[in-house]
Amino acid sequence: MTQSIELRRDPAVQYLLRIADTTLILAQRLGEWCGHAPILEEDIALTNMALDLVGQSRALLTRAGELEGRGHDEDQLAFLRDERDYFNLTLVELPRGDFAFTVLRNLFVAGWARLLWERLCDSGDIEVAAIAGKAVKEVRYHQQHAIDWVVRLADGTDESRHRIEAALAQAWRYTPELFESDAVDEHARQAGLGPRRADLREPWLAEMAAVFAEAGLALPATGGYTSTGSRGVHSEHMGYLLAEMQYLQRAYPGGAW
Amino acid sequence: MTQSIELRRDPAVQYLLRIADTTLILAQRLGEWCGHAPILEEDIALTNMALDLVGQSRALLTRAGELEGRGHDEDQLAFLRDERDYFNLTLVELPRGDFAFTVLRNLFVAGWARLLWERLCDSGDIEVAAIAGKAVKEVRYHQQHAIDWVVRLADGTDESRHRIEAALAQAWRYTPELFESDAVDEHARQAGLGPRRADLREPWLAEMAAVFAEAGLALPATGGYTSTGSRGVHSEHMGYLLAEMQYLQRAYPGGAW
Amino acid sequence: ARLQQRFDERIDAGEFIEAKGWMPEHYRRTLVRQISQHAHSEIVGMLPEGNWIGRAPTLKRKAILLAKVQDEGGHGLYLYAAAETLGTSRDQLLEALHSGQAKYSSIFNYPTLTWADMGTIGWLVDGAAIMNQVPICRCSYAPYARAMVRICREESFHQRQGYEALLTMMQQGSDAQRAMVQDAVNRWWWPSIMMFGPPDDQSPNSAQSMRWGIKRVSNDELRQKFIDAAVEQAQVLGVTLPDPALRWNAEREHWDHGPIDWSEFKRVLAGDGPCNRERLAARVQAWAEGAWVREAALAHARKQAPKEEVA
Amino acid sequence: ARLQQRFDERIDAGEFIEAKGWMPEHYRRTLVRQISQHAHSEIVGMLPEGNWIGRAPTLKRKAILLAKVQDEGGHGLYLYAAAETLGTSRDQLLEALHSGQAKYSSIFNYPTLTWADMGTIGWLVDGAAIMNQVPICRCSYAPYARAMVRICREESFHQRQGYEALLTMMQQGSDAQRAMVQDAVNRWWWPSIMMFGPPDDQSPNSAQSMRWGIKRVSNDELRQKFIDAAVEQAQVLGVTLPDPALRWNAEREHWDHGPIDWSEFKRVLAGDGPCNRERLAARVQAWAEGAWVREAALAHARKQAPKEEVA
Repeated sequence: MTQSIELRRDPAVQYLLRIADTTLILAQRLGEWCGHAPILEEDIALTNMALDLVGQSRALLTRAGELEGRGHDEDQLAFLRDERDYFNLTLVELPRGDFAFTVLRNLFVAGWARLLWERLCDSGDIEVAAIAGKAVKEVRYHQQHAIDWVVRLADGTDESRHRIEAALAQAWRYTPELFESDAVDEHARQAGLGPRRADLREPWLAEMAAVFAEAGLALPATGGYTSTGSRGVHSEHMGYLLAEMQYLQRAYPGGAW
Repeated sequence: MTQSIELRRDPAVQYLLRIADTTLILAQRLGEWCGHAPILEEDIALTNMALDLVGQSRALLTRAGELEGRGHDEDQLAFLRDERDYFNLTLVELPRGDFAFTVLRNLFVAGWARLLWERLCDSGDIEVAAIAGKAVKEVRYHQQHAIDWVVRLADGTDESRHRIEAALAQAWRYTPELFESDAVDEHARQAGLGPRRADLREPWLAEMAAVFAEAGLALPATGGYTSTGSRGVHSEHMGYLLAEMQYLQRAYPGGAW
Repeated sequence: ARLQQRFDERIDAGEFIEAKGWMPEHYRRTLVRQISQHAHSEIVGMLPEGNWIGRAPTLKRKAILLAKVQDEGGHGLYLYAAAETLGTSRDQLLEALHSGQAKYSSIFNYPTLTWADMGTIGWLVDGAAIMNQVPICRCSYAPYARAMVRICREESFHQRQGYEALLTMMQQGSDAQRAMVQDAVNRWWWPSIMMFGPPDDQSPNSAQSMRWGIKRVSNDELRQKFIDAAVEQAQVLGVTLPDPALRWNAEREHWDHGPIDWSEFKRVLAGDGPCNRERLAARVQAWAEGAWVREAALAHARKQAPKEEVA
Repeated sequence: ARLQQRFDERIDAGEFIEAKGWMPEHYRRTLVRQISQHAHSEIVGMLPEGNWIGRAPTLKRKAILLAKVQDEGGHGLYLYAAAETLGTSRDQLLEALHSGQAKYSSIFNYPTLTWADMGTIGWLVDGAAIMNQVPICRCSYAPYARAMVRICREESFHQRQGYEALLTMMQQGSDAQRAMVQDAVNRWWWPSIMMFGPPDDQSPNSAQSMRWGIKRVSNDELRQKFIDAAVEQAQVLGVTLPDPALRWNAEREHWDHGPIDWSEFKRVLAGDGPCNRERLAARVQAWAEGAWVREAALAHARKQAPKEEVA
């Protein structure tokens, strides 16, 4: 009976899964644009990013499985966990939204991921450092793509500006989670695995401030809500996403693909 | 390993599953309105119909399982079949659409189902006849509800008329399947289980013509396409619907709920 | 002043006030606020439960859930009707909901993340609601009291069904299912006991409502009663309530509980819960997207009216 | 007439025509029609495959599928660019697609119902496309020929990946997976062999296209070549092709096949396939919903232009 796999609770594993799941779930959302983007170049760009993100996720999931030591491969980790055992940022599981929401979310996540990957290049785990070395190049392009579009939409027409502002109002409230640190982060820092999320906060805010200044957008105030996806407590959207993503593995247990 | 159940190929079983699946999948679509209908009364009406349809489906699935003779209960039949083993009309698996599409689809399906249930009251299978006796009363209400709304929307405003016409253009091309007869239908008729679908065509068209006349809508021409859900070949929407509907049974095989 | 005196006498005598009777403006406003808030809670509450209709794990559970949300819609109807007897239309009340002026129960700003949430909402949330609502069946305003009698009857049915669903999973289910139930209870426990509102010494409106016979029992008293019942039910179920300070106090003959995080309560009430925006957005969207339907129905009715006069 | 003669000489000599060279209007129109139809097929073809990105069963397969649809988008780009060298803009071409004037390959009007459809499309549909396209690499219009060289290289890669995916399921998978593959092959076989177009004796435009060196090999010839290859591949795979009349003809040294249901082909081409409306509607909707993005990009570019001149 191939039910969900049982994950060993280990801070290093959870630390890597947070990143691996964040890239995986964002890839899932970006893939939804395929064939539906505003121009063909964006169909290509967004599927290309999804492809990069899946690649990053595969490498990290494999490494997480090794550290976990139960023989779980990338696919068991990607497809056979219970929702509570996914540790992505809540922000990436929110529905695709319109193009403004998509590029704004990419701006937030790519900016965060670039800072993270840069630091992970110096990880004491050399496998992780190698993964980071490749990922950091990819995510720089993702970030630049997002910046270009956010500036363009903020500057473009009344409608595009209205939409980017609406996206901002929606997405901003999920950003505190990007910089929340807990025992998992502490462990990673002390073990030399990687930075605490809190360490990324200042440089991220500075970069966002620069983009927002260029785009003529006001940084929203930070509210009192902190989402909890990285602790395994997700939004209502996650269950639907997983039902779809996991379906074949669930319906054909033990299949060869 | 709880994979999909293996269905015994039997015309009587398939005949009943066509009806049971049609009511089940329509219930699934109507349930999506819960909390999202244009007025509270419609939230209630649509969930109420979904409830009736689930009840009809349960009774028929149970009977189909008995005839199949492999000990499959209503839940195994509802949740553990492969897509190819669902035999609902394609029409009911199409996305929820707007309210106009919903009431127009209800008009088509309830009209069809009422004629069918009326005839099934005389089924040689007394269990089926008993189920039909109850269902026919429920579906009369569903049909009247649909007629009222179609007339209202056709007569209401420019927008509502435009929307009901658009819904008609979309839904009509899936109606030939309602009256296609094959070996399964022939077998049911000869065994005294129930009518061929083709036998419902004339009275259905007459009723629709009356409603359309009242609504001032033109009956569209019938095109060359016949959908094939009742033969187990569905639209691209079905896979998503099943992934959602089956998820818990797939992810927690053998669970008690 | 004569009217006011007469009203006070009726209240003091425990008599009911009917829609047609005179009532002080403040009493009317308080009732409209409370009844509409309750009505809004019913319809907003359809969203977190509606979220699982499509994924119910068996057809029996799907049917039970459909019947439940349908009942909730019905409760919304009675309550809007009760509020309308006080001179405010349903459209006005909905307008206040959509603009964010009117509130609904803050409990619905939490997400429903697993199937076990359905049972847990039945057990704990409906359970708390019933505790709150049973006294309102004796509320001084008769149309509200009558609506509540019917609502309470259905709510206890829902509570039993929710509890029974959890019991099935705990007693006959797999380890994974039991973990799912425990997780749901962990998430819903504190929000449920916050449903009784702030402690009595911080509940400013309570006194006047008690005086008027709109409110009959204090927040803390109801909360205690709920906790006492829930602890026993949790034991039967085999789940742990996520409060390490819970212990039997033989002197008070009640269960003591740990401190409630009222800052969390205020935060969610103020709009910073996990789903505040999504719930309100879903209602506003449903209303906006349904505008053309309501307009069409109205236009049709207007066209029909003269015809019927002729006929 | 001088120009026409010169053009005919070049064609007869097997020389390439470049964008800047003179060409007869009919030659230009034929090319625009064919190239744009091919470009539209690439982007409409992203829809049935995009349908399975979210449900790919392993991360490796998800990555392969993402890379494939990305390539298809790229093919669309080259082909629109090739068509633009003939003086018709991408927007004009898309307008013709959206209004229903321009066609795309009818194969994409069939639904992708299971994961095995992904492999089968790679094997059969891309396989048929390659057979059709390889001769175009020698097409007389050079920009088209150049685009096709690159496209064909990528398509053969896709075909191998598709076949390999099916092989994995057939050789290492469960019975249910093998049944899934067989089912997909049953559904895609006949539509795939119809991709070569009507039989030679009913293909009115072919002669002129052959004469011009736009088309190099006849429909039936290509179809036969495809079937001969596919029969062998099916045997290795262990699937049955759904044509009981398939048998080796030792005299012709080819596989004979049963009669093709051309009425089905015409029906789908005329708009009555399972997904014609949905495919076109999806493209039209993407274009309409993206209008504000394109306008914003344009408005931004216009505002930037003067700034850059100043700088």
